[in-house]
Amino acid sequence: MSANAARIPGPVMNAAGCGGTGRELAAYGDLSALGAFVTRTITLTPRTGGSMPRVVETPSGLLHAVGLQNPGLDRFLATELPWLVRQGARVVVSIAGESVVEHAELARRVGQSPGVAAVEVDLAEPDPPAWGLLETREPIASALVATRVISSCRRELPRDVPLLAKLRPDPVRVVDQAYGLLEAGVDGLVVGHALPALMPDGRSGALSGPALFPVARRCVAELAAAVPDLPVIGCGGVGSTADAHAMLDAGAVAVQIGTALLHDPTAVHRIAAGVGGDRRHDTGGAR
Amino acid sequence: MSANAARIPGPVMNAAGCGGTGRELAAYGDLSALGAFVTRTITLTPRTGGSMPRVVETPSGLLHAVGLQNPGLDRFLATELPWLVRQGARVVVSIAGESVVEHAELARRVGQSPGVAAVEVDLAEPDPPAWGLLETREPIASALVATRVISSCRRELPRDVPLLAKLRPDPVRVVDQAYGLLEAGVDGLVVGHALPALMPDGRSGALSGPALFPVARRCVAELAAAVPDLPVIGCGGVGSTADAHAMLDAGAVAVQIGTALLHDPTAVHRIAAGVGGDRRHDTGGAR
Amino acid sequence: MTSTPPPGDPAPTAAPTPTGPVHVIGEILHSRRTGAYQHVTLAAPDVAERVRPGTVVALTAGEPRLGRRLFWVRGVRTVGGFGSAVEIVVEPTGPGSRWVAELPVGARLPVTGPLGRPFSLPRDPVSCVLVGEEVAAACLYPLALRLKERGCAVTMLLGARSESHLLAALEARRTARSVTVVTADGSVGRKGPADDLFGAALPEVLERAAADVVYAAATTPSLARVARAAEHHGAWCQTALTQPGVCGTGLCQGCAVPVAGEDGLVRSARACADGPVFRGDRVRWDELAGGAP
Amino acid sequence: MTSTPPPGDPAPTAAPTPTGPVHVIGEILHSRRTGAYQHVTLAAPDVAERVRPGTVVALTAGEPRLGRRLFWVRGVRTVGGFGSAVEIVVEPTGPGSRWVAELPVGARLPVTGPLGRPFSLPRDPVSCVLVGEEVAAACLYPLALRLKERGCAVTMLLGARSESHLLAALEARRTARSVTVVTADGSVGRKGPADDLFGAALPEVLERAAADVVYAAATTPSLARVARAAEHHGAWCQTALTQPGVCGTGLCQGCAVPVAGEDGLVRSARACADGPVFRGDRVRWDELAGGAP
Ligand SMILES: Cc1cc2nc3c(=O)[nH]c(=O)nc-3n(C[C@H](O)[C@H](O)[C@H](O)COP(=O)(O)OP(=O)(O)OC[C@H]3O[C@@H](n4cnc5c(N)ncnc54)[C@H](O)[C@@H]3O)c2cc1C
Ligand SMILES: Cc1cc2nc3c(=O)[nH]c(=O)nc-3n(C[C@H](O)[C@H](O)[C@H](O)COP(=O)(O)OP(=O)(O)OC[C@H]3O[C@@H](n4cnc5c(N)ncnc54)[C@H](O)[C@@H]3O)c2cc1C
Ligand SMILES: Cc1cc2nc3c(=O)[nH]c(=O)nc-3n(C[C@H](O)[C@H](O)[C@H](O)COP(=O)(O)O)c2cc1C
Ligand SMILES: Cc1cc2nc3c(=O)[nH]c(=O)nc-3n(C[C@H](O)[C@H](O)[C@H](O)COP(=O)(O)O)c2cc1C
Ligand code: FES
Ligand code: FES
Repeated sequence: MSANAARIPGPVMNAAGCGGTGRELAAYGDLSALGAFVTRTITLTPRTGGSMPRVVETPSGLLHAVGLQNPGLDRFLATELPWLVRQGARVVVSIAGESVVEHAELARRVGQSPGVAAVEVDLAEPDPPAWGLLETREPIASALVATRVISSCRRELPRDVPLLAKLRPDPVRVVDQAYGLLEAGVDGLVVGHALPALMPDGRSGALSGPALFPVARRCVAELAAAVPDLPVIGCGGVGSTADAHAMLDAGAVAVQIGTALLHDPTAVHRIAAGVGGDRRHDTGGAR
Repeated sequence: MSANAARIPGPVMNAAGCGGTGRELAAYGDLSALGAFVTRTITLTPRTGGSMPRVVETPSGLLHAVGLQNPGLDRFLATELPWLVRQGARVVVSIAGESVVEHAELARRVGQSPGVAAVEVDLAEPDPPAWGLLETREPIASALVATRVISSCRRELPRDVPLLAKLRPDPVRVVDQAYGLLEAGVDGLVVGHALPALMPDGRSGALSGPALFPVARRCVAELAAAVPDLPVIGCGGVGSTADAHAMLDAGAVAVQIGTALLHDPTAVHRIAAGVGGDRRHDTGGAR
Repeated sequence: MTSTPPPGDPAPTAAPTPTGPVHVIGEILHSRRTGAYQHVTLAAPDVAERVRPGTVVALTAGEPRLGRRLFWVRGVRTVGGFGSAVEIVVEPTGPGSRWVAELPVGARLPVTGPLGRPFSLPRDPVSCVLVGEEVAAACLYPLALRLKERGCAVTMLLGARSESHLLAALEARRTARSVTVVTADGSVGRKGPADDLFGAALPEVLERAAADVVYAAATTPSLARVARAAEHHGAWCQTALTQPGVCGTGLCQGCAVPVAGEDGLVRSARACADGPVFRGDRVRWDELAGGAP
Repeated sequence: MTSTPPPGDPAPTAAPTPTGPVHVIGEILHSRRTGAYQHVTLAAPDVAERVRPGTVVALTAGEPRLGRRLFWVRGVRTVGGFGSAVEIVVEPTGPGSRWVAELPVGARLPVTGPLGRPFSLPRDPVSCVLVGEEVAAACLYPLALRLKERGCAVTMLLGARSESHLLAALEARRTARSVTVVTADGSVGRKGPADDLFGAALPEVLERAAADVVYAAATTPSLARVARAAEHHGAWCQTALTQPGVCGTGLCQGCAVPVAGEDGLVRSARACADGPVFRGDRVRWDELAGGAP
């Protein structure tokens, strides 16, 4: 396990894109009380996001096509990040780029900023081409691209800033991906994102929420069995302290809470309090 | 489009493994009133199935690990199939094997039996190795195995019996798989099966039900756009006539109903009546 | 071990005959708490008429839960304006049973039933011992009535962890010739050990009644013991299993029970469709307890 | 077009001040149908105290629906034993709003609020025209009271498809100096075309009232027209948008509204957190109608 593995924050944090700018979440509890605050995915240039409707309901889940709306790196570093750091939050910055070079630049500039607890590279967008992002899913060639993204981000980041990769919750493929990224220097994984799905009106969207919890948990279990030295953060459908424990029991060192926060803005604070002192990731990933 | 495409039954049938032996479903409506009756997946030798619990609830879904319990081909052909044919059901026989040769034998013997409306090869078991089945998912080599399974089944089946392949609902990979199977001689696809997932007790299981509807529907839309000549039967989370229409609108020629039947044994008859004369598959797959 | 659900023979539940199940919208007519249980009367057109002792009804458990919950039919009643109704006894333990128990009078919900194969009744007026544990005892009440109609001598042995979990011992006395009650805490009747409630009383009751037939509805470990005791006594035994499953209609194969056939081969039967009543000497109790199908 | 939600400045809803939102368990105290709407009073400790005109509360919509449903605060009340409560008006159109409308008195559910930026009040006692359409008019009643307290002249223009969808015109007369009512079917007040309900009446009302400020709560097409008319008349205009979204708390970026900043750049603002009240001249109405963010 990398020295950085023990620096991965946990055990309970919000999921990328489900915590607003942080200010909104701060209305319901101290950000410093969370394992970490994970930002929206930040891109080099500002993004307006997709067309409406962007988020709709589906049984026990949400479908979203937000399109990575974000203010761009400059504005994020100038305004949002310093505010988060002032709140005492351990900030995990989520990034995504249109090329390997862009990823490297994002990692370098985020890594130079004070107060960043970790960088999370979003390699799991359900529809990267739709949003002009790098295709890192399939075929094999793209998997190699993911590896290059991680190795160049690792090079640009200060040694002691943990580098996380966020992967799609695909139980069949996640282990193979993990091996490649481990070699490329990743310190931990976030598994997983929302699943590729169809919006009611026929546009591409992504499925999140309790509906996919057993799929995300399966991914965590596969990784814990196959790559026990690589810390995994479980993400997907966690909505209660019991869910969080089930994810930790499957082998995760931490959990992220997304959709549940959109239903109950106190969810991440409630679950963080429920999981409480149980910071097993601090023991070095002991399961 | 193959001449057999127009012979694919529809527009509404049960999903494999969710209609019992047929006798139980017949208590709630005539089997001949359905587009087809799809059997449990039949293997060459009898199978006891997995340990208990086999099916448990999850939000808006079910997790199952039934383990392909079935009486084996001999007994099926001797007792269950003739009974189904006598009821006037258009019988789709689902098969799975432990090798390419086994698949071929299953196809040959099923194809020789009178009254079979189509054969559906289950290439989508979420955990084939766990049940001693052929691995047809990943890596690339296994995809070639799937192609060989289909081409040898096609060879063994009478020319006029449509051959269907059932694929995992994986929007990222389903189109590539479809191209290969189309070349191998498949007449249509069923997309998809349940998703690989984790049972609460940590065993491998599979997720079905409304939870995954938007994922299955996305697969159908991808296929309809990429391989418009290959008829696709949409399966996954269809629980109402509205869902069925949404699946047909995404490009499916028919739908299968699984989990909904376990919640309401009249579901497939209700939806068949709801979709009614709208047998657009009869027009030769016009969408 | 080869295994399949019994094929071939037309199961009584599957054939579309007047005894087969129907799927209807039911309505809660009465709901009353007694001890640990909620007694619920449900208008269910066409269902009640078809019920035979040992069959169950399947109810939904509220969104977003997709499994059905099965309940023994405790009795059948005629209710003015609604035709006939079924009575069930609900022990609110988890989300589904709590949902059912809390439904207000007038609430409507899908009901499927009657499901499963009922108890077989003896042709002759023999001596029958009915062993019932906690809520499962519900299915023995309509059975006792039918046996009595046939002139059988009915003896009942009822057990529960405590008095509040004991089902209607008073009513039992109206039908049965003799009733023995055992509770784990001794709050009523004899005190029996929690891990073998009927252990001491059972051989004695079988002996005293000179039992020809034993009918049992209980937890799986108790059923295994009753089946063994009946065999030992030389009585024919039928057991009603409460095996978890999700559909209750025989469609999912989720409720596997290892059962030996006439041919001695063990097959994986479906508790809900091939049962819930099985011959006690046919069920492979050890495998069942071990979680194997 | 570059675009971000306004960063930097501490949004009133986000800062953990006494005006910020809280998440509590509320309880239905009253629920009454009037015309097409269900008027619901909800005990919501700490929420009511923080409400300012134009803010909303978010309610759950029952399992398995994960989106929140937003409702304008129609008023705030003190209720013996419960402290203060909020009044909302629910139009039961879909599953979520029907679920809320059908909740019995005594039902408890999570309530989050108040959410969003309220209407800005003028410093001076100017002439204000309040334009309200159907259920959205709910948020204008507490506003009218506050404006009157400040000595503003309040004129109201209310519209709806028919009388049953008109919200409390009688009560409006108590607060407002003058009230004009328009319905599409002419069932009460003037008859206005369904596709431009306020078209004819609006310029006339603005003129007559010599409006300095226009406040509007209506469907998006109506708001666009009111904003244009206000600009034409030379009045300052604030519009309260009913833009769909799922969380209501600013977390998901699901409720995008294209808004021009001071710098003239159009950004994608969140209707729920950066709104729901926006300056009428800042919203890009054409893009909004087109579905673009
Ligand atoms: C043949 C049969 C007859 C039954 N009769 C009655 C009855 O008369 N009265 C009554 O109160 N209950 C009865 N049950 C049990 C009942 O159907 C429910 O399973 C039980 O109430 C637990 O459901 P829950 O939603 O409350 O708990 P949960 O824990 O949410 O149950 C979840 C799932 O677990 C399974 N399960 C959990 N506990 C049990 C259990 N003890 N037995 C079987 N499955 C379980 C069920 O499949 C259910 O889908 C019967 C079950 C069977 C199979
Ligand atoms: C700022 C704001 C204030 C509101 N105030 C009120 C109010 O005071 N009274 C009232 O009855 N309703 C109000 N609404 C609308 C309400 O929140 C629900 O969206 C509406 O009742 C439809 O929900 P449903 O579940 O019944 O319908 P569904 O069709 O199930 O709605 C599903 C989803 O569609 C979206 N949606 C559908 N229709 C609308 C709509 N007309 N407006 C916004 N979103 C929609 C919602 O995001 C919802 O999640 C308000 C909405 C917003 C954004
Ligand atoms: C509205 C919404 C926006 C999201 N935006 C992002 C994002 O910007 N970057 C990212 O990596 N994941 C994003 N996600 C995915 C979540 O971070 C999370 O991985 C996924 O929703 C599964 O977790 P959940 O079931 O707890 O929501 C978003 C999810 C939702 C629902
Ligand atoms: C209990 C159960 C048993 C199943 N058995 C089989 C099977 O034997 N063969 C098969 O191809 N699919 C099987 N499936 C998958 C279904 O056929 C279907 O593809 C899947 O459940 C998705 O559809 P649904 O959401 O409508 O259930 C089974 C599903 C369930 C829930
Ligand atoms: S519970 Fe589904 S077959 Fe018995
Ligand atoms: S509805 Fe989620 S940010 Fe507005």
